[in-house]
Amino acid sequence: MSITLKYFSWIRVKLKKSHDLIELNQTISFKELKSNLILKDPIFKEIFEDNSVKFFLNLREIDDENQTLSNGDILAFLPPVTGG
Amino acid sequence: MSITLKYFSWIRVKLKKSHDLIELNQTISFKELKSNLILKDPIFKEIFEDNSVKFFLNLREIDDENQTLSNGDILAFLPPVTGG
Amino acid sequence: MIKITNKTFDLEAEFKFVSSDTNGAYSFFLGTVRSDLSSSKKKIKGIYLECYEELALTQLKKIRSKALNRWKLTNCSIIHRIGKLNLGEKIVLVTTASSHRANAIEACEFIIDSLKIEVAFWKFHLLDNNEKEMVLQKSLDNEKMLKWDEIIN
Amino acid sequence: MIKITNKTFDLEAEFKFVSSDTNGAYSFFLGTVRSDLSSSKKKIKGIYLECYEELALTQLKKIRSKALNRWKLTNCSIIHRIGKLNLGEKIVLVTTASSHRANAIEACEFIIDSLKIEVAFWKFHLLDNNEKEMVLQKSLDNEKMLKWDEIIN
Repeated sequence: MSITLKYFSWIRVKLKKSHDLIELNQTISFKELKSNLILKDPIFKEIFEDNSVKFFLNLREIDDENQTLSNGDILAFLPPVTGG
Repeated sequence: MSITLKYFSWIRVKLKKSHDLIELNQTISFKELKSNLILKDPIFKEIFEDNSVKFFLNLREIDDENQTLSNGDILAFLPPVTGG
Repeated sequence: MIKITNKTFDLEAEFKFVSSDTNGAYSFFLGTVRSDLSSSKKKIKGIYLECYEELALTQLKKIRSKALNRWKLTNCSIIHRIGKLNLGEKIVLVTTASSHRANAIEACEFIIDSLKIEVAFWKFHLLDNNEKEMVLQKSLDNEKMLKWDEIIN
Repeated sequence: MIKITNKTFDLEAEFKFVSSDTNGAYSFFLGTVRSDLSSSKKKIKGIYLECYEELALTQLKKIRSKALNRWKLTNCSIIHRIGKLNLGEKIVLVTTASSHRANAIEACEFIIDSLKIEVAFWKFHLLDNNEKEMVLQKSLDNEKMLKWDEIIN
């Protein structure tokens, strides 16, 4: 299954890309995905330790870290917004 | 000396005119003018008894009934405003 | 800028008059002629606005100065129509500009609230058969103005 | 109506979209690019607005619905620019329409306050040499939003 990661603001700048498509062999939780990403790139440690960053799965904020991810899901990384 | 009276809203409608030029032989106070006007036309009794009506002398609200009137003065009769 | 006029106005053009790179935040209040029933339950066809122009200009200038000072506005304009207006037509536009939005918004509300109970305009509803009906001041508008006394003084 | 666009807009045209004889009162909030110093004290040449468009549209729809219900608005529109903007350019316009002014004004302030801290837009200051500097969320905006929680819930 594949999941799209979308990066915004300083996360996009730091990762030097706006999105990633990741392929997985089995269903995982958001919590497990976080560990996987940190192993791949230590920048994700900084992102996940920043309490101001919000995570939206298919346009809804994640409120349970154990939520499992499905094929085609879009997970967005959102620093504090500054529009208007 | 002459004084201009300006009438607005229901006062203008009731008096069927927007202004009056009155000629006086001697200086009088606003209070005396009121008595004179009531003698001339009983409609003025209704106007002066209505606490919501304000009187402006040369664009300033009258706060002292004993204020004297001078030649060229403009005295305006203002019902509660309803603009905006 | 303060303007009392018998002509309509364009929002974009009025914005340009107060716009500047140093502002950042603008608040506008626009009042228009609302299709409604008069106090005698008749259908309103339009309104007629009477004004004591010299006095209204003086009063609006005072309100504008108060707002500029109290809310540190960078600009402020007030336009008010007089004469005969049809349903839907613009009556009044208050524009406030500031570097910060809360100031612009609060000042704009203060100005329209003040104008409604302090400035020499009188509204008449135009009904069928050329009948005119005087609009009465709303007690709610008076009460709303009282709250500003604490803020402004 | 909700619109996220890389084009500028005209206030009079946007007013026409929400205008109706039954409204009477309109409140507008307009935010523009302010010439200012960045957090590193450099002169700002413009801004760049990033957006997660699908999410921002969903979030704006929710805020708009809340405002329509809570303040009994007759109409409401929100327009927000994205992309590169020069000094003085319009960023955001919130328009609320109601039969009574206090509702229109309060709802308009609620919407812009909500947008500032809830909707997926990110601002960058454009400086000399194509340098971009991220704008930080203001703690004041967060505090301001807290007061609405009591009103809206």
